[in-house]
Order: sequence, then C-alpha cells, then structure tokens
Amino acid sequence: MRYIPVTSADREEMLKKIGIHFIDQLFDMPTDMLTHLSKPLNLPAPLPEMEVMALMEKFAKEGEIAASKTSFLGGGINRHYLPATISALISRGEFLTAYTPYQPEASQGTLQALYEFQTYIALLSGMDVANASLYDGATATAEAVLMAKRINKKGKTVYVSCALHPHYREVLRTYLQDVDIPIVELAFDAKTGKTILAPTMMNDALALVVGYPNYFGIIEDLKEAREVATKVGALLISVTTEALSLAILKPPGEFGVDIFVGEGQSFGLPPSFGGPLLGLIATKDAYVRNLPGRLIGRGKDKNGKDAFVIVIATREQHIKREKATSNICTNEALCATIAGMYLTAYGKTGLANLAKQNAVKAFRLREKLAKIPGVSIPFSGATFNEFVIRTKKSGAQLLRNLLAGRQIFGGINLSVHYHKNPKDILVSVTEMNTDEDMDKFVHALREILK
Amino acid sequence: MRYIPVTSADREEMLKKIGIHFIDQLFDMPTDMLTHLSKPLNLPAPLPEMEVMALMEKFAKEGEIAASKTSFLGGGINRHYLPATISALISRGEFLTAYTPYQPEASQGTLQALYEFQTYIALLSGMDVANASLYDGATATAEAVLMAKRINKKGKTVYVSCALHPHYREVLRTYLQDVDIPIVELAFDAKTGKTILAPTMMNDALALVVGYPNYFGIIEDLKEAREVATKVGALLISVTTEALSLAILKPPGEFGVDIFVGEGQSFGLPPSFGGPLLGLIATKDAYVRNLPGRLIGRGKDKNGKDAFVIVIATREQHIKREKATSNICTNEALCATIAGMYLTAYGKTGLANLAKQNAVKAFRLREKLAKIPGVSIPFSGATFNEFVIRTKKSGAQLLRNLLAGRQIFGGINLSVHYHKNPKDILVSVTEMNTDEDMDKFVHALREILK
Amino acid sequence: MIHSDTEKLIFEQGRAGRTGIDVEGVCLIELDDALSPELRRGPLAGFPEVSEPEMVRHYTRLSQRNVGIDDTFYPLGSCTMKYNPRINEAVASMKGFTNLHPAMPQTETQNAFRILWELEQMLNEICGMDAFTLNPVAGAHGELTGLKIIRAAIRARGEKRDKVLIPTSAHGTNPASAMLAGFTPVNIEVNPDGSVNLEALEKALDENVAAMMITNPSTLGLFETNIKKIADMLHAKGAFLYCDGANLNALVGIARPGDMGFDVIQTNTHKTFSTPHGGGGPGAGPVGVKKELVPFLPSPRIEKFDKEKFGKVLFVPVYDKQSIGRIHSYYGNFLVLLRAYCYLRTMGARGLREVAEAAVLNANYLRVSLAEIGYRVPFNRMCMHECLLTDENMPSGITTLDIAKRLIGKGYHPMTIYFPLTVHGAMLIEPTETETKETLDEFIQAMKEIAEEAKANPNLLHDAPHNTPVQRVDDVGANRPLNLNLRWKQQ
Amino acid sequence: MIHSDTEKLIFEQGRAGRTGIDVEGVCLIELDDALSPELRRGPLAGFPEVSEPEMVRHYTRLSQRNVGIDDTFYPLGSCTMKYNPRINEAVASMKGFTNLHPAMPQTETQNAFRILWELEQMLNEICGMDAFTLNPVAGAHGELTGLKIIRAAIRARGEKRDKVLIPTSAHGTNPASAMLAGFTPVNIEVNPDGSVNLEALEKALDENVAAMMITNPSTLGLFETNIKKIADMLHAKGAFLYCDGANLNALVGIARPGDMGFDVIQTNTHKTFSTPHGGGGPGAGPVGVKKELVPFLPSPRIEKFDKEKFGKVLFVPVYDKQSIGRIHSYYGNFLVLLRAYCYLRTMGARGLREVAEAAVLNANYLRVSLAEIGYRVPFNRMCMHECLLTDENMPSGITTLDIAKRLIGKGYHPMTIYFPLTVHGAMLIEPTETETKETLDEFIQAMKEIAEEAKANPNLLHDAPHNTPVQRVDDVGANRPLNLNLRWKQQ
Ligand SMILES: Cc1ncc(COP(=O)(O)O)c(C=O)c1O
Ligand SMILES: Cc1ncc(COP(=O)(O)O)c(C=O)c1O
Repeated sequence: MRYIPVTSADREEMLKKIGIHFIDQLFDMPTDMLTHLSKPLNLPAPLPEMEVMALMEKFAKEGEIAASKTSFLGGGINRHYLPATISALISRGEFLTAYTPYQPEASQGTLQALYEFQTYIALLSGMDVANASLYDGATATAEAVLMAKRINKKGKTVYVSCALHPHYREVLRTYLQDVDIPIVELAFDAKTGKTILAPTMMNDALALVVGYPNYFGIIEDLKEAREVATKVGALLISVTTEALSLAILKPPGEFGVDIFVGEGQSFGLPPSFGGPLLGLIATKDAYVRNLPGRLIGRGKDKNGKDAFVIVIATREQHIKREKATSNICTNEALCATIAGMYLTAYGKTGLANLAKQNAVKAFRLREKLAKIPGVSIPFSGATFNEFVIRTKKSGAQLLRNLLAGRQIFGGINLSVHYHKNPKDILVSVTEMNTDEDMDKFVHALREILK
Repeated sequence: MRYIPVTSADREEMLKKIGIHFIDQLFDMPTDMLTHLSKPLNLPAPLPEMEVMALMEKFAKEGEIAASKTSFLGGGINRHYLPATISALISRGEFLTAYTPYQPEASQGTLQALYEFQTYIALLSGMDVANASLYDGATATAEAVLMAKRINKKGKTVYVSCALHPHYREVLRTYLQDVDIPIVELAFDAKTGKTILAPTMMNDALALVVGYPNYFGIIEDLKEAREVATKVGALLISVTTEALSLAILKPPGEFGVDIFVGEGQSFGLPPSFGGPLLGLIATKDAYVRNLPGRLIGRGKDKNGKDAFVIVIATREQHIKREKATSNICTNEALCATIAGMYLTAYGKTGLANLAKQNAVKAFRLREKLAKIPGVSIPFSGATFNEFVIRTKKSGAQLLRNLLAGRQIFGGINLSVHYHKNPKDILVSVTEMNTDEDMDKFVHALREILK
Repeated sequence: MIHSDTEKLIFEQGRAGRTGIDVEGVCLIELDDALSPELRRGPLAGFPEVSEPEMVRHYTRLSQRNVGIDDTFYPLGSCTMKYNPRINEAVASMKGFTNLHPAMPQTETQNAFRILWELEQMLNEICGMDAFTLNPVAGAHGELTGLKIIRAAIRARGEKRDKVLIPTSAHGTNPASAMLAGFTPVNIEVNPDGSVNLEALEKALDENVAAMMITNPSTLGLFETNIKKIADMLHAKGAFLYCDGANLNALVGIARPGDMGFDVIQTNTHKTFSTPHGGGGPGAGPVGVKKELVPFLPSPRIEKFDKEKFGKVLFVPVYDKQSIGRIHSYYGNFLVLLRAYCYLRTMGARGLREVAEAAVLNANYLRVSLAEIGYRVPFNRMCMHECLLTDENMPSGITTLDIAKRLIGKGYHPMTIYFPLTVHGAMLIEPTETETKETLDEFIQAMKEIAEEAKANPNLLHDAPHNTPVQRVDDVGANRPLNLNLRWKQQ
Repeated sequence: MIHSDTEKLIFEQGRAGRTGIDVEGVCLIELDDALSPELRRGPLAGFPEVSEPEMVRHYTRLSQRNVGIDDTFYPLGSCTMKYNPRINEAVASMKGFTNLHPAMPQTETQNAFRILWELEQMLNEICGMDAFTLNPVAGAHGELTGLKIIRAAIRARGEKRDKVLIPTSAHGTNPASAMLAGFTPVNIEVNPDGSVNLEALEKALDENVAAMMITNPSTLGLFETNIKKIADMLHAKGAFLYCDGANLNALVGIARPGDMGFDVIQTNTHKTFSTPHGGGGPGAGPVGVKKELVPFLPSPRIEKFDKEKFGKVLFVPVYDKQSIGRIHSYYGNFLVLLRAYCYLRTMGARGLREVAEAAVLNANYLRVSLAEIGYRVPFNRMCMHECLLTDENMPSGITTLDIAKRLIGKGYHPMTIYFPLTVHGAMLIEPTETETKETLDEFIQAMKEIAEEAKANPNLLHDAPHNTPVQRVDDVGANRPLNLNLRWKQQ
C-alpha cells in the first residue's frame, strides 16, 4: 500500500523488538471483538490512483456542466472569483498538513495568519475583537445566542428575525432545543422586507437576532434594532451571510451591535456544495472572555521578540471541559487562512471596489427585471447584491422554465421556506455575472412571462 | 498594476534620491528612440485576472473536448498518468521561482534534485553519467552528434537511421547544416522495420545514430549496431523517444553505446502540445568532459559536510564562451526535477510494472488488430508500446474515419514522413488506454474496413 | 531557507496606492442609486494595500514558519497526523465539485449525493452501525449531534434522563458537548490505566443516566477491555453507549465499535480518513447510530430511491419528522467528505486493516524502544495506536514541556503533552501508520539524546527550542489582561 | 522550519518492498509473448523503494533547502527575476492545454494555434519586428536560431560571410551560439562602460562579417547609445545586426529594438514575460526578424488563413521551403508561451510601459543608494534595468564572492557576480519592477552592514554564509578529477 511504508522486514524487526510473533498479538482486546478474520469488511475493492482519478473525473463531469450554466444562486452561499494566488499558497504542506498550533515555536505561520484573520474580521465588522473561526454562519449564530446567555443572565427568550436565513434558524432551533432558551420569531414587514421590531412584546428578551443584510437581501435597520434591544435589555446579534457586504455597508460595530456573526465563505471559498464554510464571530472587548472558540494573541518569546500564541484558552474545552464557552476544538482554520489571503489579495481599494461592483450590478439587473411585465420587486428595502423578485408564476415553475430551456439557475425559490410567498425568487448578482448573463436572464424572463 | 508595487509616492521619493524629476529622465537614450509617447504599443487592452481566466477557460474548452476522446497517439509524445503528488510538489515556489543554482548554499534543493535526476538517467540508460537536461530529444540528438565530433576527430559523416523520429532528423539537419558534418540516412528493412546497417558503406563514419525503439516502435538491434560502429570506428549513439521503455528493455549502456540520448517527457510531463519536453543525454565516464550542458556534483562544504554544486562548468558557455561544449544555458531543470519525482513516485517495482503493463497492453491490441481482415502488421521486429499497422485504406482516410464518427485518435499517419508507406499508421498504447478503449478501436476498425 | 527573522504583519506592510487583484471602480452616481451613501461605510481603514508579489511572499514566508506532516514527523497523540494523500487534494479542487451550489436543483447534483450516500454505506460497514449522518463538521460537532440524537430518542420514549457519564480521562470536548446538549456531565473515575472503573460506574448508573461516552481505544491509547460489560450495564438501565471515535485508526478493518455494543459513534475524518488538519480544521465528524436511533439523525439525510420505483436511481435529501433538525447550514463539509471518499476507495477493506495493523505496530515499537532508553511507560501492556509516557523518570526539574520544546529544536513536532489530564506529565505519542521505521528509529535516537541532555545539560532543555523563528514563547505573559493583544490596531 | 541538517539522497532512503504509486503486475507468460525475455533488462537496480509519504517529505524538504523569488529578494543581474503570476500557472495547468497532443489533427487544436499566432503578433508589436518564431525554447536556443536565419539569408544572397562580431562584454552564450551556427566569433573590444568601441568595430568590419550581436541594454545595464550608428555601419557592409534581447525588460513599452536598426532579436520569456525560471528552465526564446529574413524562420510557423477564403478563420502550421528547418521536436515550449500570452493579455501596452519604468527606477535607486554607502559604481550615468557595482572600494581581501555569500546569510539571493567578465569583481544587481521600495531599502541596509562588517570583521564575510543548510561550498574540491562525483552509485 503506497501510503503505508511498513515492509515485511520492518514488521519482523519491530515485532521482535516488541517481543511478540504475530501482528494479531498486538491487539490486546477480547478475541471475539477481532472480527477482521471472520468478517472482513465488505467495501468496494481498492482502486489504484489512476482509476480513482478517472472515477472522480467522471463524477465531476455532472458538476462541471451544472457550473457552466448561468447562475444567480446565492442565499448564503455566494459565487465570487477566487484569485489564483490563493490555491497556490494554501496548498503548501506547511499550512495544509499542520494541526492546531498548540506549540507556538513550531506554528508561527498558522498563528500569525489567524491573528491577521482576527484583525481583518474586526476591521470589517467594526467590532473590537474576532475569534479564529467557528464552523459556519449557522452554528456561529447559535454560539452567539449561547454566548449572549452567558453575558445576559437576566434575559430569557431569544427573538429571532423571521427574515434571517431559514437554515440558520433551523440550526439555532436544534442547538437551543434542550437548553432552555425559548425562541420567538419576529415577522417581517411585507412592504419593506425588514424585520418588525415590537419592543413591547419583548421584555423577557435575552437577545435579538437580525440579518444584515437579511435573507431577502434587505439591509435591516441596525440603528433601530440597537435602540429596541437596549430598551428591552437584550443583546443585539447581527448576522451577515454575505460577508462581502461588510466592505460597503456601515459596519455592525458602528451601530453598537454586541455580537457580530457571519458566514465568511465569500472570502475565497468556492460554493463547495455548501462546505467547508467559515463561521465568523466578533464582539466587544468587554465580552471577550465569553467568546467561543480559539483566540490568537500577540505576545513575546523569552527574548522579548514578538510571537503569536493561543490565548485565553481557559475558555476552551481542553482546559475548562464542561465549563468551557463551547465544545469547539477543530474549527475552520485553513478557511480562515484563506480568507486572510483573499482579503490581502484584494486589499483596501480592491475589496471596496468589488463590493461596489456587486451592488451596482445587482442594482442594474433589479431595475431591468422590474421593468418586465409580470415582474415586481416586492420589498422596498435597500439591498446589496441580492434581491427578491415576484412574478405571476409559481417560483418553482419559473425556475424550472429558466433551467430547462435556457440553462439558467434563476435564483432560489423562497416558497420552500416562506409558504405565503409562493411566487418569490431570491436573485443574487456578483462580479461573476457578466452583462451578457444579465441580458440573457432578462430576455428569458420576458419570454417566459409573456 | 497588481504586479508592480511602485506607488506615486514611491516614485517621487526614488526620483528625488536619484536626483531627477521625471521618469523619462531615467531613460538615458537618444530621444528619437523613446517611442512610447509618440507610438504607444498597439496591444489588446489589459484584462483583469478574472477575465483572463474566463478567456483562457474558453480557449481550453476545445482542448478538453479533444483530450476526452480515445487516443492512441504517441510518436515521441507519450500519454502517461501523472501522479497527483507531482503537481503539488513542483509548484512549490522554492523550486518554481528559483534560477540556475550558481550559489550552492542557497540552492541545495535544486542541486540535489538534479543530482538525483542524473543518477536516475544513468541507472535507466546503463551509462556512467548523465547531465542535468537538454532542451528535448531532438536537440539532444544533435548535441550528441556534435559531442561525437569532439571525441572522434577522425570521423566525418554521421549515419542516421531513417527509422529515427523524422522530427529529430529534421532538427539534426538544421543543426548540422553549417558545421561540416554530412548526414547519410540509413534505410530500414521493409520486413523487420529495423535499420539496415551496411558497414562497408560507412568507413568515414563519425557516428552511427539509431532509435531504441525506433519511430516504428521497433526495438533496434543495438548489439549489431555496436559491432558495426566499432568496425567502422564510429561512436554509437542511441536515441530513445519513449523513456519508459528503458524500464523494461536492456539498457543501451549494456550494449556499449557511447552516447545515449532521449526524450524524458514520459516521466511526469503531460503532452503539452509538444513542450516543454526534457532532453536526456548520458555517456561513458571517459567522455564526461565532452558533455554539453550542466552537471551537478556531490562535494563538500567547508566543514566537510556533503554539498551539491555545479561542476566542470569549464565546459559551459559562461566560462568557456566560444570554446564551450554547447551554447546551452537555461535548460529544462524543472522538468528534470519532475522526472525525478515521477521516478521516485513509481519506484523500483512500480516503474517496471508500468513498463510491463504498457508492453502487454500494446501486445494485446496488436494481436487483436492483426486479426481484423484488411489489417496487417508490416514489421516483424519486436516492439514495446508502439507498433505500426497497415490497412487497405490510406492512413489519412482511415484516421479521419476513426475520428469523425467514433471520436478516436487512431494514431499517426506515417505517410507524412514515409511517402512509400501511405497505408501505415503508428499506434501507441499506454496504461491510459483501458480495455474498453481498445475494444472500441478494434470494433471501429473492423467496421470501417468492412 | 533563512529569512530575516520576523515577518511583519500584513497590516504593517504595503503602501497607500498599491493594489492587488484588480477590480474596476464603478460610477459613483450609479452607486448612489444602487446603495444610498448613508448606508455605506467609509474606506476600509486599516486594510493593507499590497501588490500581488508582496502577498505571495508574505504567505510563503508565513508557511515557512510552520511545520506540517509534509516536512517532519508529527506524532501528536489523539490527532492521527497521518499522511494526507495528494490525489484527494486534486479531487477536492475539481471544478465539478467546488463549483456545486447547494441550491442547485437535486437533479443537477446527483453525483454529489451519490458520493455522500456511498460514503455513508462505507462508514456503516467500517463501524458496524446502521446509518450515518455526514453533516457534522468536526469531532466535537459530531459529539453534540450524537448526544442530541440520544436526547431525542429518550424524549421519544417519554423519558427524562439528564446525566451523561464521562470518564475523567476523556477529551475535553466530551463534557463540553454534554453541557451544550443540555445534559449534566458526571465524571466517572478511571483506573490508573485509564479504563473505566466498573465500581464507580456501577455507583453512578441510575435511571437518570442517558448515556455514557467512552473513547475506545481510550485517550491513554489502551483498549477498553470491559467494553461489552459496560455496554450491557448501560443497556440494562436503558442508557446508551456513545463512542468517541477519535481513535478509530487503531480499529479500522480489525474490529467494529458497533459490534462492541456502542449505539452511537462520531468519527473524525481528519484523523482516521486522512483529510488534512489544515492548522486546526476544517474537518468532518460523521456520526453513526444503531437502528433505534436512525429516525433522529439530523436533517437532511441523503436517501437512495431505487430504479424499480423511479425509472432511475435517484438520490434525494430528506427531512425526517423525528429528526433533531439541522446542525449545519447545508450538507456538512462536502469537500472534506469527498477526500474521505477517495481515501476509502483507494484503501478498500484490506488497506484499512493494514492501516490499523501498522499504526498499532509503530506505536508499540515506540513504546518498547522508549521504555528501553529510560522513559517511563506507565502501563506495561500492549498499547493501541499511540503510546503514553510520563516525565517521571526524568531528572528533577525536567518536565514534559522541556522535552517537547527540545524536540522542536531537533526538527520534530512534539507529541501531545499533558493530556490525558489523569496522567501526570503525560506525553502521548501517536506515530500513525504512514511513518517509516527509519523515522521512528531517528526519533528514538532524538529522545535518547534528550534523556542524556536532561542529565548533562538541563538548561539546554529549559531554553529549548533554540533554532526556531521564535524561541520559548511566554504564554503566561501573553495572557496577562494588560498584555492581551488579539488584533492589530492602527496607531 | 528547522530540519535535521542533511536530507539523504532518495537512493539512500526507503527499503525493499515499499511501493509508491500502485501499478498492477502482469501475467509473466503474456509478458514473454509481448516482449521476449532476451530483450528485457533485469530489475531496476539502485532505484529507490519508497512509499508516497516518504516521497512527499523528501521533495518538500529539498524545496526547503532552496530559495526562490517567492520567498526572498533575488536581484540576479541579467536574469530578470520578477514575480511569476500565479494565474499563469493556473492556466498552464488546465487540462485543455496540458493534454493537447501535437499529433492531433489541426482542426482539433485551433485555439492552441490561435494563442501562438496572437502571441506572435504581440511580440512583433513590442519589439518592432515583422515576424517571430516561437519555437526556440531558451535564449541561447534563440540565438542559435537567429544566427542560422542570418546564415540562410546570406546563403540565399549567394554570399559566404563567416564572421560574427561580438563585444567582449557579451554573455557567454553569444560566442558559443555563433560557433554552433558555424560562424567564427570575433571579439570586439568595448569601452570601459561596456559600449561598443566604434574604432574597434570599424577595424573589424569587412565583407566577411555576417552579423554583429549586441546586447541592448548591454550586460553592464547601460543603453548602447550609438546603436543606430552601429546599425548603419553594419548595414552599409551588408551585415545584420542581432539583438540579444535578454535585457528587454528595460525597454518594453518604451522603445523597440526594431526601431533601432536591429534585424533579429531573441527574447527570453522567462525574463521579460514573467514565466518562471524553474531552477534553470524551461524557458522560451522567441526570435523576431525583419521582413527580409522572414522566409528563413524555422518550421513550422503558424499562419492565419482568413475567413474570406476559407469560410472560417483557420490557423495552420506551415513549412517554408527557404526555412532553416526544424529546431525543436514540435512547436517549442507551448506551456511556457501560454504563460507569456496570459501575461501580455494581463499587462497591455500601458502595463508593459510601467514594467520598464519601474524596473529602471528601481535599478537607479539602488545604484545611487549603494554608491552613497561606499560601493563603487563604475559608471556615473543612468543605468537601465540593472546596476553594476564592483568590489574595488572594499577593504583588501574582501571580494565580490564574500559579499555575495554574506548576502545569502542575510536571507537574500545574491546578485550576479563576476559577470560581465570585462569588469573586475562585477556585481550586477537587477531588482526588477516587482519589488517594493521597502525591500530595496532593506537590501541597501544589508549592503551597508556588509560594508561595515567588511572593515570590522572580515572573517564574517570570508566564512559566510553561516546559517544555511550547507556552508561555503568547496567547488574547487568538487571539481578535482579524483573527487568528481556526478551520480550516486550502489555500494
Ligand atoms: C479523543 C478526542 N475526542 C474528540 C476530539 C474532538 O474532535 P474535533 O477536534 O474534530 O472536534 C478530539 C480532538 O482532538 C480527540 O482527540
Ligand atoms: C545577456 C544574456 N544573453 C543570453 C542569455 C541566454 O539565455 P538562456 O539562458 O535563456 O539560454 C542570458 C541568460 O542568462 C543572458 O543573460
């Protein structure tokens, strides 16, 4: 086996040293458990590398075809261009094949990359401090609520915008199911697409959770949310599923958000059928000891030289066990490193320009679509690079028509999660969409709705 | 511009230091030559990375389609599987972005990799010593003849097998055109496909050049070639265009070949539309100072520790100028490094098994094709993984038929270079050809020739 | 190679006006129409402005300040730092996988579903379980998922058990996951060799116990010999037995947790199934369960609908009513699972068995050899995939930490230290099956030198490492509230 | 990071029975049928037997014993060590290019031909030439090709000139190529500043001169101010003017060799057009010519046949009767040319001009700054893309070699040393346009420290470098006939 260097000579010598004669003697367990001889595993026969490659290329064909179609899919998994530098750098074995940087002297590369990532997320979110990653935006949202509970001992119920990504709400429900934090969902305004904040109903609030932008692409009013949260004594948690929006929108920190969470996939990760992703979390200095997950600090070595090292590990499970702020151990470190690379590759003006380009492109398409007879823009709220259209057809039917004849993924059918809006489609526009793509979409929609 | 970090502030500061005011003052040349202002270059407008990527992906589509067809093309560019380890390792910047290892203390990686490559080629060819690469098999053949001339001062004419790769002969002709080494081409035996060696005609011979295997895939008789060469006082040069054959055939060194040359593309380089390739050359210890190109030696550093370093550079142009053994400077170092990786990845048994598999597969296909009415195997000589078939149709027509209806590249039409054999096709079979590929070929041929 | 000994933060590099990847600006008037200025932020203050060559050099240099399995022996116990095959990386970067969007209609992504479905079947077979969810993205995430499943099953039974028993030698994620799942973790004392103390278990076991979490092989690298008895004890009380499968590498192809009485198991692909650790992730933590628990698996699951009924095979994500619900935004870490799939297709049954055999062989070879040169091996029995040493035999003042740091100086990544917590000065050494005997012998030699240095020149150890980009890091200092520095700030 | 300080040869690693990439064995009886045993060799004696993890670790470690542009400043004069864009690497690894076989029918590979054809047009425009061949695979190969073209043209004229004039400051490949092309190279003395001595030229110029090869900017980094006069002198005698275009980076977008009177030029893609140097290759050396010489270009050339005539645009490789013939097995280094193509599509006219401007700016900044700290800059005029120093101002005993080796110890790759040969103790420093001012300033600082060390502690320089995998290498020793060791041999 090409991954296992033990030869029969090696085996003999080592068995001898150990003082036994047969490999099976190594397995110091009840023999009735050693099932390998009686019942060898029933797995597909091993394939040589060339055949694995051929098989996987065959499997990948379908996806290549799908990915070559014109796409306006978004909804939390965002299509962005990946600079060629990134894959060249991230595949370096020193990054790829290292593990948790518990030994700082042997891990300054990973540590510094993560410290830079923390800085980037803090700068983007306008918060004081960010951690070194969580699993994804959805679990980050759940972790944020649990964190809020640790901070806000008085609050009881978490109020969650119904316009928050439906999957995030589902994950939140799973996480909170057995931990005595009731969830109340807040409806959204059918005109603006923004969450309806009714402070009078929320006086047991532990935390208030809103999307920024929300699932409909609408930029929620964080100023109002802050006021309401303060009024009811709740912590304000904002959730960003399209991290690129942070490069153009007023940062959550500016509104006094207590905990910012988000999905960082936009920063250099391909859609990847939904994973790996990159959970973001950031907060105020005062709450830093309540943060879940890993934190990298800048300290000194014994000669006083700058050195990076894991800090406040006393929050983490390997030290605090059941009293830890979270159970997270393995996180998304490599994805965080990628995000750092991505943000560096774009830089100050590049990232801002990219976000602007997304906003303008989405705006253009929205304007064009709105002019098509039979299409309306149901929500008046401002958007970044995603928006909802409403047509006279069912969303499912319309998307089928767009795909079948015209090879267009027209967006996400909102009726799956919002049964009351069966004709709404969530359309995402990024720098990946050319003017021709958009014209094609407009043209197709016009035809279908004729 | 993302590759050029000079900002306008940088520029100002630097100009000031230099003591000038404008960039144009840097260009200390007659102003009438500074054409950039009057006649800016007429080039396509610059494209952002994303658009270059899209453009090149579009261009690459055609090739993907072509490459997805069943192929039996060989003829000096061989289709072999590339282990996934190689691209991961060779793309490391420390290998990729270094240059000629003139400074050994900063280049031990490149130097050791090339020293190992030299060893591999010596082991495979059975010669004493190999260099660190030449451009390709064709120019290596030309260099070998020039080298022979330096060694064999008495000889005059080079006798070249007509069954040597036609492009190699063309390159040889170009190289020798102005340097007073006449070329005489030796015919091949129409029955065996082997070169006809007639010592009586060759008494002014400087060197004898034969393929091993030759262009028809036939394994030439190097024993006889050695005897003839010795008899007429010529150096024997053998040329291998499918380097994998060295893993199964008796090595040229065993026959007493004086200079071995070859094309190393089989060792980890994709077909690449014919380049970059990897010129191999190896010889006897006695002739080492006549070798063209770079040689890496194992020496010591000042503490007596093993160290690798360029040696006998006194043959090279940068020291010996017009008296150098060749003009070569930049060579194919990265390709040689790849070849070393490839040979390491396969190793002793893997490489032998691979060669055996090629031989067996080719044999099977040859047998099957030979049974088809209307197909014959014109040459009786033994072959490795390439062989010639002769049909009742013109080669060109047959190949068109195979491609058009059946998406098969059936081989190379030999009539382009061998006008007397208009119905001959050179078929190459490697590990890349599955049993289904071969059955498809057999089936198609049977149909076309019905 | 040698570099100027610090690499500046990226925020301290670059200069105003430099640009990286080029993006055209937009027309400001149009921008104002698209997004009103009052919603927009100012410039990205603090962001670096660097050119592409600066970016490439920065990250190249950072990587050179790290070690990985690719460049050295990395026997980090409990982490299974095995070789990460490059074909898996090649496959995981195929556009036909990376560019799949999870919102594409299911008909467009059948192969992705097929791969997930087939992977599930293979994991079932390897672990002896009835079904797997692939959605958890790490071991701890799997633990949480597994415990939630148990909770749902107990709830479905109409019961209300809220205790989870956890041996004191367990990994920290176990009690933390139990808390997160809303259970009360109860520590169960272990015997000195890390095995569960049956009397302690007996005592703690009551009708309020939902489950016990056991790591098998244990975090001390030893097989839990009484596992079937423990399973029977728990099952008799209506509790579930949970397997922390982080150490599965010792068992693959040899024995199956499902056959030992485990009801739930989480596996760690980044350990057993060769997916890269990436400096701390991403991983994947598929969770397998026995039949009784299948309805509670998280949503979605991939089901295969057969030809007979649908004209063609169809893979469909399904949502079970009894499911604990969603635990990840989509299907988990697809690209990580894809690598695990390739690995299993490469290894087959026989290959996996060789994995466990070689992993255990290597660990025992180290155990015996290191004991021979004077290190204390607390348990004189065969270990599984890792062996445990302590610093007890060292001259006074020499600690496990010193040994670890000295190993760094000798070019190695150290073993896991001070874990498990139940063993004083623990050094947990997991060589994995992908290391050569030569490497093990060199490592033994290095450990021997260290033992000698510990006597002859203890300061060499206290000061270690010497030749690294930074020397012994002062983590106490870095943690002092006034020093705490978690991000760069603009001056 | 730090490793055991030697990396064994791959031949000294592994063990019998280990396998790398797996290939099934064959049936021996069938093998005997396929290829008779008497034609076959025995086992590959001496070949290593290593597993994949060993292979990956070996090459990872070797790479870590090297420096490249990616990790440090590499101001190797005459080599244009500029940043190698990663997008070009990504494109050059697209299967749609790498898997093209040159024997595929032309109709299947039109885009590959189109790329080559368009690249030719862009090179024509950049250099001011009428046609280019892309077939030469390196600068020296281009020189040979260019000289062969000249020879063919002269032959076609019915003349028989056999001298090629070459300034003594020229790169070694120039005289070597002239020899290889069957010419007699004649050395032309240069002025101290490396420019052609017009009197010497006058004297040497006769009807037997086929061509003169001039590097412009010269190998001293200075523009050949008299170039038009020289061109006129040669043309008046019926000789050709050849441009060694290795230094084209100083001119792109600013001035065109074709406009200066050059008849032939070779370019080095691995220098000017950012293709990686790969530890010494592969490169590409396209050769451009003026109209008169077009018929003699090597075969094949790619021609574009127009829509009007053929219904669609068609790119076809053609073979001219007057051509010097084939100089490479196929079309040259296609994947290298592809990278150059991407680079030019990325840069455009304005980008190229910025290249030259920044390259020359950086070089002059170094020139002035290094002169200021005491290094001798022999020519007090603006340099082009590289600046030349000598060791003349150094304390006695300190040589250019010492300075270079000390730079290695400080984390840099040194400049080119002892070239050109006409300048004693030459240090040729080419920063390229892709380096930052900060890097240049740090380099200046390092050079300043070295100048101080040279006075205070000369042994520090003689002994340098200190912190590299190997220290000062004894190349004299390695070259002694008895020591000569060009390969590993089985004991
Ligand atoms: C025994 C054990 N259990 C659980 C875990 C947690 O796994 P993960 O880090 O993937 O969350 C680990 C991780 O190191 C472990 O060693
Ligand atoms: C001035 C000059 N001419 C020619 C060459 C030869 O180019 P190549 O190495 O590509 O053959 C070089 C290479 O360094 C050079 O510097």
